[in-house]
Amino acid sequence: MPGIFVSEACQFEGCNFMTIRVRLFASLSEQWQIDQKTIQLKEGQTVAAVWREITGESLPDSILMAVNMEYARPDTPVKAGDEVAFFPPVTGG
Amino acid sequence: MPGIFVSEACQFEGCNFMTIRVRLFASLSEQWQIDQKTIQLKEGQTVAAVWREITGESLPDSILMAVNMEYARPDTPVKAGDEVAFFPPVTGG
Amino acid sequence: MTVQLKPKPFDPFRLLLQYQESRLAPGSYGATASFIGTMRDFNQGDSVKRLFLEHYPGMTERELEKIIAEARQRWAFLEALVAHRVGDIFPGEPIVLVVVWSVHRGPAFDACRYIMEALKSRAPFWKKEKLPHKERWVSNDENLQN
Amino acid sequence: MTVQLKPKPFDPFRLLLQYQESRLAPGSYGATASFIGTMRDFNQGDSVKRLFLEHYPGMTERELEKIIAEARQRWAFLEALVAHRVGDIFPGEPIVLVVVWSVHRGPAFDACRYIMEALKSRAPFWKKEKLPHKERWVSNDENLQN
Repeated sequence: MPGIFVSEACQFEGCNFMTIRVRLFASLSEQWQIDQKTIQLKEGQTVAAVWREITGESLPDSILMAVNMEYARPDTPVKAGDEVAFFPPVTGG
Repeated sequence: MPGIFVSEACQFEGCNFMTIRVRLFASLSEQWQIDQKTIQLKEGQTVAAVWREITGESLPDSILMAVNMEYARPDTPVKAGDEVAFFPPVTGG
Repeated sequence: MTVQLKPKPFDPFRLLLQYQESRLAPGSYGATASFIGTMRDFNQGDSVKRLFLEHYPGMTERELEKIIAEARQRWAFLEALVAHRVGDIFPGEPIVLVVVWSVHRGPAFDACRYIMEALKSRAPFWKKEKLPHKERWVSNDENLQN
Repeated sequence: MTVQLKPKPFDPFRLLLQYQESRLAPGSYGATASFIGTMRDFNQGDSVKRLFLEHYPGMTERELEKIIAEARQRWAFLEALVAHRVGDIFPGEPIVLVVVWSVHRGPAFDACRYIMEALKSRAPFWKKEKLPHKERWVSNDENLQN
């Protein structure tokens, strides 16, 4: 039900912007000085567009991404209320 | 130096018998009612001959054998003073 | 099946035993395969004084649970436990514990290794090393070897 | 590198920790892979009350040492410990412990499994099961699966 999210993201009727929460981790967070940020984005956009919106650059191949805590791809669509995360290759264990 | 072992195994000169210690384990020990036994055997014999000497039968394929605590084969030669062991497939761990 | 993130140092064997006693009946399992990753005081030829382990709260747990679920689809095991440190870690301290209990040894060995390899390549954790004169984020290439 | 035969019940994690503290410097190892085989109260569909583990004193130790030496030729690890019960064993008691410590995880996992598989197929141990109404020697075919 995208209608619900649109009305959540915008406070007036006919709005075609959505609110996305963006999170960066580890070296990306340091590099862009962003930990967590809320952005307004036109509807019908992808993960790659979120990256462009916050950095002004195109998304490098080496970066991993997730939508709502599930791994995603640059062309994964985002919708109002989504949490989109970008991070470097993982190094746990 | 086989001479040394021959003199150990036999108490008179010119003797061509050798003393072999035989050990059986697990189900074989129960089946043949032998735990440990010392036998006299003609020199130049093999592990298979040791088995024949103690059981009167030929050596089954399924039995494992060792000479002086190293895995051996039916045709491994035995010499005076050797410890020859027979046992079923192992089931440790 | 349990995933635990540990903000403080933990004793992996104590955790393993507590889990074993609470979840598994004695005599029901024949195999326990475990792996512990411990912080070394050296990496890539440098002395390392401290490690900071960042993670993605929520996604990290979810990804670890997914990894265990995948392993369960492939192998028949009774229980699995994954514990992972986050925050500041010092040399000699455990970073990760993976334990799998099963009836026979094959599934325990296989699932333990699978979970550990998948954790290394997919679970959202990032290591920053404090060297004597600088800090550096560990790269994935070298981490996959460690 | 140590091989221990245990005529009495033993605590595998306590043994592991004691060995670790006496042989390995904290911060020197990054990986500890271990396997514990525990006596189950069932096998081949039967309830098992007790196990008797026979071995070949002298050859058993020698074969286990050979297995560790072979593993050392194939993988770079720091230490290995193998402990195995002999005598009467009851359900829930540990039968075997294999632990390998290394810098990186690959050799610890690989060597631990190699040692365990080789032990199962070559180390001179024989299990006799005490069932409710009879005793039976365990066969190799079924043991290799366990």
